[in-house]
Order: sequence, then structure tokens, then C-alpha cells
Amino acid sequence: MRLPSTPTGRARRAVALFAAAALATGAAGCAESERSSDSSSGSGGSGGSFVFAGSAEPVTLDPFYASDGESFRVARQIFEGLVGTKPGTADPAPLLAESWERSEDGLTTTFKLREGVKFSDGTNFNAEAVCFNFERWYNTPPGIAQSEDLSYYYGKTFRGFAKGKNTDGIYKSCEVKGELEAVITLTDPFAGFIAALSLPAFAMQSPTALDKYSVPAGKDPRKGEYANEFPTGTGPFVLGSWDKGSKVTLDRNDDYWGEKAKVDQAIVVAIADPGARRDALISGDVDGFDLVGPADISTLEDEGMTIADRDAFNVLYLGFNQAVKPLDDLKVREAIAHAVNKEEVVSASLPEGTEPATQFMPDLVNSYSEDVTTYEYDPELAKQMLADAGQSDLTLEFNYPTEISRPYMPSPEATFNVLRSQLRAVGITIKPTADQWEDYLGVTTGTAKHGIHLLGWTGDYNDADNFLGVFFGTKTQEWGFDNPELFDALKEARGLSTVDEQVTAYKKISEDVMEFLPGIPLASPVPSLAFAPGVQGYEPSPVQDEVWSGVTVEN
Amino acid sequence: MTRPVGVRSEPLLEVEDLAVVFHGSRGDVEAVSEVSFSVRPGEHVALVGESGSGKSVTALAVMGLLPLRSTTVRGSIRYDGDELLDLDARSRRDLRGAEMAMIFQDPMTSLNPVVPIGVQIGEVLQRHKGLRKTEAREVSGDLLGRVGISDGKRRLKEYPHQLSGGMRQRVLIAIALACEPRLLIADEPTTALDVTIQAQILELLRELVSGTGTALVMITHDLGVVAGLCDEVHVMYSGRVVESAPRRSLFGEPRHPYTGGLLGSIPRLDSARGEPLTPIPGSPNDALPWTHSCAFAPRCGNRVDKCTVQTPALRGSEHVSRPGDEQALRCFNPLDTREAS
Amino acid sequence: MSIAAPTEPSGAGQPTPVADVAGESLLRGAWRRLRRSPLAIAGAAIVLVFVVVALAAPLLAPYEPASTQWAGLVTPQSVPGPATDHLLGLDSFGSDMLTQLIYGARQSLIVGVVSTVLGLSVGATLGLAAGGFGGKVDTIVMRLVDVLLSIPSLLLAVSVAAVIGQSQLSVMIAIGVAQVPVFARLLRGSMMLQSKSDYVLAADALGIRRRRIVMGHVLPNSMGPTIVQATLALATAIIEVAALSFLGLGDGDPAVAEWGRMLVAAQERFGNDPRLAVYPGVCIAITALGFTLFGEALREALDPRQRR
Amino acid sequence: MLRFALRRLALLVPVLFGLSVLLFVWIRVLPGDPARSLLGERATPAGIKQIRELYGFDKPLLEQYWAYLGQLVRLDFGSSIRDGRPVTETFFEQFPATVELALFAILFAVVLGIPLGYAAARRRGEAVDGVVITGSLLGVVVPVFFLAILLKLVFAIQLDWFPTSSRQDPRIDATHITNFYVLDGLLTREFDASWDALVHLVLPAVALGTIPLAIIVRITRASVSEVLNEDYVRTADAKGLHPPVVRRRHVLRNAMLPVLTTIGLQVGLLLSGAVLTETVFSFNGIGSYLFDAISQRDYPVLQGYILFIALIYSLVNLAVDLGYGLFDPRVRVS
Amino acid sequence: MSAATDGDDADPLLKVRGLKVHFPITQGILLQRTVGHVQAVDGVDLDVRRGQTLGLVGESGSGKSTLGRGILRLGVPLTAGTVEYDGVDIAGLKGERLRKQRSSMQMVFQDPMASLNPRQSVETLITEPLLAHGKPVNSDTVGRLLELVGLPRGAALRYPHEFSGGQRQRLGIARAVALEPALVIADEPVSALDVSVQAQVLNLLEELQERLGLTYVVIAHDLAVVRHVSDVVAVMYLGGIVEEADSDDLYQSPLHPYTRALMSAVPVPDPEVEDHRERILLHGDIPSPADPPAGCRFHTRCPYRQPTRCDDERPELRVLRPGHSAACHYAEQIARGDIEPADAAQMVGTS
Repeated sequence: MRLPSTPTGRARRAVALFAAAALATGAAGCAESERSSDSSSGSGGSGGSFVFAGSAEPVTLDPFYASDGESFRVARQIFEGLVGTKPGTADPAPLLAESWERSEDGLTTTFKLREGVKFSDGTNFNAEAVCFNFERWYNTPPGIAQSEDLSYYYGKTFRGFAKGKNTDGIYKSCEVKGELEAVITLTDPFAGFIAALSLPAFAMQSPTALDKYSVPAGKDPRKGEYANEFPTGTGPFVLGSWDKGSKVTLDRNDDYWGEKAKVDQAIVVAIADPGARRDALISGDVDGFDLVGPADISTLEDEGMTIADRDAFNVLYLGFNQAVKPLDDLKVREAIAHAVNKEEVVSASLPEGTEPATQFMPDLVNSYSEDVTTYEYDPELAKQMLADAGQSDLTLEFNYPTEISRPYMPSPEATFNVLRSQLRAVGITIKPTADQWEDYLGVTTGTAKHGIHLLGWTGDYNDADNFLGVFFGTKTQEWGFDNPELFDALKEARGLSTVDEQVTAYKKISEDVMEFLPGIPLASPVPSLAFAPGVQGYEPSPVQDEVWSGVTVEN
Repeated sequence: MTRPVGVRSEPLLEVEDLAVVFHGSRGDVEAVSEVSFSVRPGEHVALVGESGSGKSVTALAVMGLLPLRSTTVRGSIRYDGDELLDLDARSRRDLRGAEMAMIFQDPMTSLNPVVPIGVQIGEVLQRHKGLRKTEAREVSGDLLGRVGISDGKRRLKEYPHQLSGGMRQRVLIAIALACEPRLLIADEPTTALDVTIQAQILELLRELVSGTGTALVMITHDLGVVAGLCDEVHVMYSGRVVESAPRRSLFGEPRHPYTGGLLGSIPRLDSARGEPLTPIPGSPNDALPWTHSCAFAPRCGNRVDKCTVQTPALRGSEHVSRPGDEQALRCFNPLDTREAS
Repeated sequence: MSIAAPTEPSGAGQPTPVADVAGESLLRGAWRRLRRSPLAIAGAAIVLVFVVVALAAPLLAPYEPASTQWAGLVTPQSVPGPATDHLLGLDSFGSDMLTQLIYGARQSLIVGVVSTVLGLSVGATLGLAAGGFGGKVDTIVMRLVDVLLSIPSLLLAVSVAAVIGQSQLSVMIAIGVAQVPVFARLLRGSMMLQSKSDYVLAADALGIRRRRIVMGHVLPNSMGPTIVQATLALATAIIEVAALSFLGLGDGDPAVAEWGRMLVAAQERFGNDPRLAVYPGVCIAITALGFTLFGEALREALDPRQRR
Repeated sequence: MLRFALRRLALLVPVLFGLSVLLFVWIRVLPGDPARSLLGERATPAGIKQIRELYGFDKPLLEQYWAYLGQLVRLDFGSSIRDGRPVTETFFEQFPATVELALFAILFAVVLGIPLGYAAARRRGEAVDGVVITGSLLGVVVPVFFLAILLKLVFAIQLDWFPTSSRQDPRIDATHITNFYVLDGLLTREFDASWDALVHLVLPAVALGTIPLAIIVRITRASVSEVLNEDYVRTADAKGLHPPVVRRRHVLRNAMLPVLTTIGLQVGLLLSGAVLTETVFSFNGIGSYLFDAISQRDYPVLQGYILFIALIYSLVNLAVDLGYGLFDPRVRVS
Repeated sequence: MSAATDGDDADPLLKVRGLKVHFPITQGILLQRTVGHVQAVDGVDLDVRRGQTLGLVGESGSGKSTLGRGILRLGVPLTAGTVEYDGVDIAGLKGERLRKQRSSMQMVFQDPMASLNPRQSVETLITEPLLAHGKPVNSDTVGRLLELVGLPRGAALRYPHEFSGGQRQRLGIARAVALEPALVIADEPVSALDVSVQAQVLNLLEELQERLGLTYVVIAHDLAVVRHVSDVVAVMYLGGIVEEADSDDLYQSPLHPYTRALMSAVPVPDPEVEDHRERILLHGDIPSPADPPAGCRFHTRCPYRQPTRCDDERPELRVLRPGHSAACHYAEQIARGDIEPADAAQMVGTS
């Protein structure tokens, strides 16, 4: 998943675009009692407000033009897509579409829509609305709106637009078959289509509202009136206000078709620094926060806070740049693999509960293979293999990013540090090269001048292509190898029309990759959320499909 | 001198055996000691000496302006019969500016640069005469007129930097005389001024003080200023009075070698060109401690052996050649007056 | 953070004319005053200890610096504390804390001295050019300095560090560059002040060459405030290294024995293991205090007004 | 006076122009590019190229600068590359926060620093002086962020007297007019919001104000002890004025001049410190936003913010110089 | 002595004609605009004969120091006029030629502490100018010079701050005469010294003049000092010379009202004299040289001011009797007593 590139490391990541704090109207000491009396205007459920701290302010409230987790977090409360996910998994599940049917060739999908659903502006949700949305996406105006920065997921998933530079998309048409039946036709088969629709980018938005507050072509659509003030969806919350630079206030949608939200209000604030989020929770300024730092878990537990783990849907790896000798030598790569003690890497630098990884995808992905080659931790063997390869005096450049925290890589410096001590132990000299995140990405993915490096990925939906394809789909400077067989195999797998076919293909690819060993999958770190003791009903999701309608806050 | 000296009234100010000790980081320094003099109402007395002679310190001690923390004042300062050194800080403040006032040397720095002069004059009236602000302003304007600043009312709003040096000194005089003090101490009031302005200011002082019965203590290094103004002159050297005498005696027949030396070393406007000067050798820094010697001994032409081993005491007598003039002298081997003349 | 504001605490923003006191043997007078001041002695003692520790680090430290051999013992939740083989425990990245602190002194000394020398030499050269040539050169140099001064120094350092990348050198350059305008203005200011003094006029009257007047008279007499500033800049540098580390612009190697880096790395463990942050934090504060005390005492000792 | 102000304002023009050129070149010398930071770890070369073209980064530098200058003339500072928001909009949204913080910090420093400095000067060499001086020295040697963290740990987390972060409790539904939250609360009569914002300001302001406090203490001490030796203070004493009058009218009024200058010079220090303090307290000011703009090469934000800051920095110093006139009539006339 | 006409002597060493020094007063936003001038020296003619002492006397703002520096070309740009030294016009000299010229014209400064570089030892202080002019320096040079000014030879290794004020002034003099100049301009050479020390320095100056055949220009505000050392005295007021005469002549019978007032203002340390002296008190302050009065510059304060002419016409410096000139329209009448001071109250007798 594309997460905001807002740095979220320890410190400067303090883009405290918003933040939370104690309701210390009086003596600050009596914050607790003040708060409870303040938030008792609930008409249904438990009432009150739920204050949640993310790491950054949303970029936009029009999820189609968003690709960052913070925008999606808010979008998931306001909007719903045709497809959702099964709670606690990455698997697609019915949401606004009660069911769907795919044709044999995988090109046509017929969606049966849920009845009685209304947008929060009172208009009906129906097949016309579905087609309006699909057409809207397809007709994204050329220019800034089509840039990878804005319509990233549409570009990735549908691969092209009606007009503009890239018109080779796979979307063909949307047909209204009845009030509650819509048929989508693609030009090429795409097995991940349904899973991809679970992304908030493809949430259903009110055609009426979109028309009313339409953004002139050429203008930044993220900044229009619609995206700022009137995002209109079918979700359990509606936008109360977006106090720029401060907070997003969400009010309960009392006309929601499903189970109505239990809290009156949900407030999203941004606290960039994980330590500050921790402090804000402990001191009662917020009720919960995301992206808990591994070091904070025990502190939070000591303070009586609840930690909720998401199942890991990511992978962290140590990549080899084969453009650099002797990393092009498989023996050397294998030797390094034997030198790495994944258990220690996990215990020394990753959150508790994290499992070492065996391949370039987490076990939640349907194509996860149990039969990949594994490389046991064996420093002696590693030394021997290095000697055999004539590399007993090996010096390697080790690139790693600083001051950044990604869900798959909560503390890269610590991970680097423990890996370095392990590699040193087998006689490899490490030349550390640290860069800030953006520079680091430039160096490791934009140039050939790097050695071994740390990187990873958080998946968007349950599709192996979202991992393997992203990593190895084409020749890149990150890996520095040219392996047409692998590239072709991935291309072919992507075009397979059924999920079962795909699973088989991807398992095979995954196994091949682990023999080829372009890098060492280290672990799938467990992302954690933390909550105040009174918070109940928050369901963590591996793909962060977390809707707060079930959340209650007891003070 | 046309100024009425008046009958020999009781002294207004009597300083007796005054000593001032500064406590510094390098130990105590006795800046002034064994200083005695008195001033009667209407009398003009001069303290004369070079820099470091202790004349200004003496004045500050009389005014009570020495920092309490770092100085000790011993001896006796009686004002109108009351012992000032026994008074508390508040009572001394009540006297300052009202009963006794002081004019300082440098008019450039003695006025607060950021406060209009009207306020600076008015505040002393408000403090001691209980005037209200508007009344004080009225009186201040008049005062400026009295010290020769025309259009005084308008100038009350001006700041010191807008005035010339002479003007500022006039303002300082106005401040000092605002409450019609009975004792006025003028510390080098004209040193920083140009000659023609100096003459104006001296004349002004003379005018304002004469006939009012105000006692004046003039502190200066300029013997010329003293000659025309003061009745009694005390010459100080290195913290002590070395010679006291009525001015005619002192200028006519100086007895102390230092006084004589000073007079001999100053070029005089009325002396013939090329008349050689007889400088005092060395510099004031060469002074010995008074404790076991005469401080002036190293520079003294009349030095005898005794001078470097014994401290001369200040002894009063009648002037040798001017009977009736009392004088006091701190010297083992004074100048022979006949020789000097 | 920059603690040494370019102004004197004693004057209205003007450089102190040190010239009227400081002669070679006047320096002796300054030395005498320095020795009398307990604060100066305390400052000098701290500086001395610091320099000795920095120089003798290999002899004093029980282990190699940045030896992360105990990295495996560190977990996100805890860091092994003091024990017999590690008197102060381990640091956040599994090196011996005591060793890291000792080598940290060396690192601070290097960064402080190099950055200060850099800032001083470039700044003083600019100041000298401005003060020495005057006229157009002065105008151009001072405009440049104005431009640089209009950006807060930390921002300047941050942007420099961002260009050069994460390395010790870049930190030194960044801190040095941020000091350049301060030194330039200070030296130029005191040179201007000195240029107006009588002895310069006297030298001119004696027919001494302009070059010689500037280099032999004006410059030596203008160095006082600059030397004081350099001492204070050392303190600033040590603190600024920490600030840059805090902002993620320090030396890239997490295990490097550098106090600011250690302090920042320990920050996320502050709640449950304050020791990790407190040790380096205290080292920074004490060292900076030493240089500041010394610099302030030097300033007072060189200040002519102190002689009254 | 007016002439002086105009002259100084006019001098700003070349400085700002020079700065804009310097910045423009400087920023583009920075390695890395904004496209990379926008698109994250899986950016494709095509995507990067697209972004570069979109923002015109592929054009020659001179052409880019010319275009930028054209914008500037129309007072258009462009929009952030990261979030697309106009630079002026975000700046004026965040700047009040920084100003509010800096004002309270300087208020803290002045209110505490001047009396302390005065006391130290009056008792120079005594115990009080020693304590004040040592304290002020300690104040400057503790890294700002470390102090901020300590304050937060002790007063916000352990003692729970103050909130840990942000400018206002998110649960408060406050109306914001000026974005100076304390002021807004007063304007809208939402006094609880005002009070809450004030409470949020305490710790950051103390952390940020500590170094200025230390400096003000020392300047005040030096300045007051100098003024105490001035002839006009002796004149005032010679008038027998009451000590409070002497202190207020004659000592402090003069001693404040260098203090005022120093406060002006603190502006830069405050802005630097604000970056760190805002970070620790998640205080939504310009500091952290600008800092991220540097690392993410958000050219328009960098250029716009630094120009704004330089302008404000210069204006504040101009204001201080003009303010001098209020205290010092000598400046007023010239 | 009237510079312009006095031709009966050998060529004067220094001949100043029409010297003007105007300092621009500027203001403006970016470009400095000159809005006026401080007319520090405004048209001065002056001759100084070899071996003689010219005294320049005047109050603050009279331009006497500026004139001294203007003659030496010392940090003062000349606006107009010529300065002929030993027959050569040095007004236009620049750079190296001016520097070389300096060895023959030297200056003694008012504040001996400020004019000596505190970092230089006495030895360096004295040898530096010698070296700068390529003059021979040997082991004896410094000692000899120190002895010449009455300082012990041992002083060579000490530093300025170790000396008393008088000794420092001796150092300053030693430095000035080290280059064996013909002309020495002494700007307030004793005013910063203690009273008891002033005579030492004055005597030293006289002694050196005799021994070295120096020509002096002594600038001072103290009339008694000037009177004491000078052969010829020029009185300055607001940038111009108002009277110039042989010293004794001037003091015995001053012709310019300003000179009369000035001399009457100087107190004499003798009660007999003081008590009977008549004083002329001048009204008001000296006007600013940035805005000098039209006509006779002294007319605003002159007790003898006569209608219109004094206000409108600036008097030339005229020879009134041999060796005595004054710039006053009515000098003769005043001297004869034909014109009485307008305001009798200004005349104050103190007895």
C-alpha cells in the first residue's frame, strides 16, 4: 500500500498537522472528569466521541484521488465500495454489492447491489450511481488528475484513461442492467479485479454531490469544494468538518443502512511522532492511535492501554543489488542468507509477535507457498560459502534509511544495526550509507549505486501480484538483475482469468524467486494499534479496512 | 568680592575626620581620610585636586550617594547640627534634592537621555514640594527661565540630546536649585564646557547663589575657577586635605609644596610668553600611601628625610604672612613664603 | 541550538572594543582576571577534562567504539542495564554505553573544533575582507551576510546538511556554515570600530602602509570578541550536533559514538529507560556548560569595562 | 522616523531578491527530487517523469526561475507539491501557531528574565547573582528538544498537569477566525477554548522560552549594572527620588534598550527553536511543515516559507528598531 | 601674521590657502543624497614659518582639529584649497606619495592611550614607522628616542598601559619625532593630562623644538596653553580664522570681539586678577557648523554687532597692524572704543 511519504520516524516526522490533547479546561489535572461530562450528548449507542490519532493529515477527502493511508482512514468512515473485506482478513467480501458474477473469460462482472442504500445527501445508491462512478474514474481529465500522484490506484489497477497519454486501460464499459444491477466489462482479464475494488479509492460517491461541486478540469481535484467540505458517501459517518491543520470531525450518519455507529462523533487528529502519539494516549488526550512504535508496546501495556495487532500484510526484505559484484554471485547471496539470523532481527528490532518471513509475501496472501527454499541461520556455513566463492574478505555497502518508520520497517536503523553485527560476525565488512527517506529511495530505486538495502511493501488487497509483481515485474535498478523468465512468468500470471489458476502460478514463482534469491525476506512485522482502556469494538484489519461503527468509548 | 559673607554664623555643613573606604575584590581601598571642613550659609568653599584626589568621593559621601554595599563612611558629617551618618536611607533621601543638591561634571551624561527634561526637573518638585504634575510643569518652566533658557515652557518637552552642553548644564542647575537647597555641591560643573560657555555657567551660578544664603561647595581641578569664586580653599592630594586656607592666602602665598607646584606649573594667560613653567615631576599615580609617609613626597621638591618615613598631620595655624587668615597644612617642610613670593 | 547570540550581553549590540585593554601583556591581565573567577576555573576544568577524555579515549574506554556486538541483546522493549562488564550498561544499539560516551567526547571535540574552525575561517575571511577593504567589497559581503542572517541558523544548517547528505563531514560543514555570517559580522563590526580609533589614525599619520595597518593593528585588536565567540561557538556546535541528529540529519550510522545521536536514539525509550537519554544529555549539557562558562569568563576578562 | 522605516523597507527588497535567487539555486542543488518523495517506494520511472513534467522541473533552471519570479510578482507563491495546498494558505494557517508559541515563549522569557536580571545586577557578586547566572547558563546548554522532552515527561505525563501535544483539545469545537487560538477564543467568547489553547501553550512556550530567558537575564543584568553606574542615575539619586521611581524611570527605561535589541535578535533563535519544540509537542506550526518540505524537496513550500520567514524576521527587527524610538528619543529624531 | 601679505621672511614651511573641508550630510533610501554640508573648515589661509610655533585656538566646533588633520591629509577629504608644504602642494597627493610625505609631517594626538596600539610594545611602536619609511633602525635607536623624550631606556620592552598619562604622551611624541619630521601638529597635546603633568609635556615640546628645530602647529582649546607655547596664534570660530597675531600682541590687545570675549572668559588662578577682571559674556551657544550664520559668523553672539553689515557681509581677515590681522568689519572702531557693546549687561565685573 502506498502510505503517505510523510516521515513518521521518531522526531522530525513531527508534522503535527493536527494533534490531540487533554481537554484541560480548568486545572489540567482534572482532564478525565471534564471529558466525560463534555461528551454525553449521544442519542444512540454509547454516544460520546472517539478521538483517534493518525500520523498525518489526510491529503484529500475524495478517496479516488487519494493513495495515502490517512486519507483512506477517513474515507473508510464516510464511503463504502462495492466490495469490502472479510473482517480480519484481506479477502474480498460483499458490501454495497450483495453479490457478483464473473464471466468465463473473466472480462465481464455483474454486480447485484444492496437495496435501500442512500447516500448521505439523501439520493439513492443504484446501478446508475455505480456506472457514474466507473465512468467518472475512466474519464479522469488529463493532466494533474491523471498523475501517479493523484489517481494512483486507478492507474495501477485499470492501467489507463479515456483521454490523455495513457489510453490502454482495461476498462471497457459499465452497463445499467436494472435499478440494482450493473455490469462492468473489461478489455483484458484481471483476476485481482474484485479484490482491488475493496480499495477506498474505488468507493462509491454520490453523483449528485459530485456534479454539484464539480471541479473545473485542470484544477487540482483534491482541493475542490467537494473534497474539502462535501464528500458524500454511504458510510456510517458523515463529514462534520475538516478543520485544516487541526482535525477532521466525523458525525454519525443516522440514516445509515446498516448498524449505526455507536459513538456520536469520531475525531481524527494527526500526531506525526509515534512517541507523541503514545504520550497523547497515556495522558488521555486521544482514545487510540495507529502505528505503535515497537518500543512503546510494553510501556503502553504497563499504563493499562490495550494493544490491538493487525495481522501482518506486509514484508520487509534485505535486497541485493546484482549490478554490484559479487552480489551477482548466487553463492554469495546464499552465504549472506545463511549469515542472517532472522529470529534475532525480529527480537532486536521488530514488534513482538512478528514472524520471520520465508518469501516475498505475508502468509495471508492466497498464493503463499509452504514449499519455498529456506536458508538456515548458520554463520559457519556462511563463512565457508564465502570462502568458497573467494569472498572471505568481502566488503559491502549497506544502504538504509534514517528517521523513517514504515509499517513493514518500524525502526530501520535498529534493523540495520543488528544485521550489520550479524554480517560482521561472518567476516563481512559493512560500509553503512544512510540517507533520509526520499534520498534513500532515489539512491536505491533510482540509481545503480547501492549495495544491499532494506525495503519492503504493505499490500493493498489479497493478490500476489500486489507483492511479487510490484517487486519483480520488470527490470529495475533496485535489484539490478535482468531475468526475462521471471518477468514473463509474472506477466502471464497476472493475465490468468481465475484466482485458482493464479494461485498455482504465483506459488511456483515464489518458490523460484527464493531459489534465485534476489534478496532475503526478513519478516512481516505486526502493525499495532493502541487504545485507551475504555475503547471497545475496534476491529483491526490487515489491510486497514477498519470502520468505526462498532467502536464504543467508555470513560 | 562684593558678595556679602555675612556674620560668622554657625556652619551649615561640618565634615569632620571623614574617611571613605571602598571594598573591592582586591581588598579595601581608603579613598578619602582625615578630611575635615565646614561651610557656613552663604559661604563658598572649594575642594581642589587632581583626578583621584578624593574630592568627588567626599562630595558623594556628603550627599549620601556612595553605594551602601561596597563602601564604608566613617567620621562625621553634620548638617545643620544633625549627624547625617546616623540617619536612615529614607531620611537622607528626604534631604537630598531638597536641602542639599548637587551639580555634576558631565552634563552630557548626567541627564537621563530617554526622559524629557521637563519631567526630570518636575520630578524633584513633585518629590519634595508635593506639587502635582501640572504645577510641577509650571514651576519647571519658570526654573528654566531662571537658568537662562528662554522659552522654557516649550522646551520642557525636549530631550537632553536636543540641547547643547551649556543648556544641559543649565538644566542640571535648574534641577539642583528647584527646591532652593541650602547646600549646593558643584562637582566640576564647567570642566566639560567650552570656555565661553564655562564663563556663562559660572556667572549663572554666582548669580543664583549669591544673596540667597546658599552654601556652595565647589569641586574642581581648575584653580582659575576657584580664584574668582570661593572664600575658602581646601587642596586635596591622594585622599587627604594637604592645605586649607582662605583663597587670598592660598593663591598669594601657597605653603604646601603641592599647592605651590600646581600654581607654578599652570600656564597663565596673563603671564609673559616664554616664562618657563616649573612642572611637578612624576604623576599622581606615584603617590605613596599616607600611612607611613607623605603621599606627595616622591614628587616633592621640598622633601626632607622625614617625609618618607612619617605621616604629616594636618595642623592649623595662622597664616605666616597674612595674620587673621587661618590655614591648615599637612607638611613637614612647607614652602617659605618669602621665598615663594 | 545556538546559544551564543552574536551580541554582547553588555552593550547595545555593539562589539566590545577590546583593543583598549588587550595587549600581549594585557592578555596576562586577562589571564589574571580569569584565574580569579571561580566560574572561569570551573569552565576551564570541564573543558580540560573533556579534552583529555577525548584525546585519551582509546586508553580510557573499555571496548571498541560502535562495536555493536551486543546488538542481539537489545530488544525494542529493553536494553540491558549496568552490569559488571558494562558499567553503564549498553546503549540503544548494543554498544557499551561507557565506551560510547567516552568516544562521544572525541566526536564532539572533532565536530566542534572543525565546524568552528570552518565557520571562523570563512566568516573571519569575509569579515576581514569587508572590514579591510570597505567600500564595495564591504557592501557586497555584508549584503550576503544579511541574506544569510535572515534565515534562522538552524534552518541554514538543516538545508546545508540536506544537500551534503548524512555524514559527519556534512554535520560539521552545516554547523560551520551557520556560524559564518555571525563571525563575519562580528569581526567586521569590531574592525570598523577599531578603524575609527586614534591609534589607527596615528598609524596612518606615521605613514604606515594600509595593509600593515589592517593586518598589524586593526585585525589583532579586533580579534577579542571573535575569540570569545569561537569559544561559545564550540558550545553551540556541540548542542547543534544534537539538534541536527534530532532532526534526522546527523551522522547516518546509528551506532556511532556521538552524544546527540545517542540522545536521539534513546528518545523513544525515554519512558521506560531514561538512563539511555540522560547520560548523553548530561554529557552534552556539561560540556556545553564548560565552554560557555569559559567563553563568558573570557568575555568578561577581555571586557575593558571590567577594569573600572 | 518614517523615512528611516521606508529606507529599511527598501533595503529589504534587494535582500529578499538575493535570497530568492540563492534559494532557488540552492534548493535545486539539493539531491533527490519531489517526484520521488511523492510517489514513494514503488514509483515507476514513467510516473516520476510525468510529475517532473507536470511541475516543470524538466525545464531549464533560468526558465523555471523566470516563471517563479513572474508568480512572485503577482504574490503567488505556488502550491505545495506534497499536498497541493497553496503555500500562502498553509503558511497563514500555521504561522499563527508559531507566532503564538513564540510570543508566549518571549513573554515567559521577558516576564521572568527582566526581574531576575535586575535582581542579579542589583546584587552583583552576591548569592542571588550567582544562582541567577548559573541558572541562566544552564538554560542555554541544555538542548531545546531535550528540555522539551523532559518537560513533557514530567509535567504532562508523570504529573499530568498539562496536555502532551497539539494546540487545542480535539474534542473542543472551537471557531477559528485568526488561527491564533487564544485570541479566537476571546473573539468568539468561547473562553473555554481560549483557556484550553492557553494550557496547551504552557509547556512548549516554557521549553522554547528557556534560551531567550537565559539570554535576557544576562543582558538585563549586564545592561542594568551598566546603567546603575550611569551619571544620570546618580543625578536621580541626588534628587532624593523614591527608589521605585529611580528604578522605573531612570534605570529600567534605559536598560531596556539593549534588551529590546536582543529580543529582536531572538526571533531567529525562536524560529529555529520552534522547529524543535513544535516537533516534540506536535504543535502545528510552520516549523515542522517547513522541515518536512526540506526533506521532501517541496520546492514551492521551501521557497515560499523561507522567503516569508526572512521577510518576517527582517520586519520584526525593523519593528524592534522602530520600537527603539519609543524608548529612545535619540533615535526618534534622526 | 597675515599669511597673504607677509613676504618679508623666508618661505614659510607650510602655506595653506583657501582650505575648505566640508563634510556632506547625506540621506536617502537606496542612493545617498547629499542634503547639506558641515562646513568644518571654510576658507582658511595660514602660513607657518620654519622653527616657529603656530597656535590654533578655538572652541568646539571651530574646526581647529579638522584643519589640523586637513593639513596632514589625515582621513579628511579636502573640499578646496591648497596645502603647500616646503613649496610642494600636497593637497592632491594620494597613496604611496602621500604616505612618503608623512615622514616629514607628524602629529601628536590628544589621548595618548587611544593613539597607541595597546598590543605593541614601546619598541615596536617606535620602530614601526621607521621601518615603514625605510629608515635605519639599530639597537640604539629606540633607547635614544626614549631618552630624548625623558623616558628610561628600559621602557622599550614595556607596553603602553604600563605608563602614566604623561609618559604615554611622551611616547606619542617620541614616535612623532622618530621620523625626524620638520613639522609637528599637536592636537590638544595636554588636555587629557592631569594638571600637574601638563607642564611637563609643554616643556618637553619646547625643549624638542629647540633641539630638533621643529616647526609646530599646536591646536588647543586652552588659551593659556596656546599662549604659552606659541609664537603666532590664530583664533578660529566656526570654520574660519577670526584673528591671527603674534602671541603677545594678541593677548595684550585682541582686536576681534570674539577673541576679546574668549580671553575674558578664561579664569586666572589669581584672586587679585579675578576680582577685578572685566568679563564679556557671550549670549547663547556656538551655532552649528552645518548651518552657520550668514555674514559674519560671529554676529549672532557679538556684543559689538552693527546693523546689517555684520549680518550680510562676511568679513575678510585683514591686516590691522603689522603681524596682526582680524576678520572684523569694525575692529578699528572697537579698538578705539568708538563702538560700545550693545548690551551693557553682558559686561560683568566680578568685584
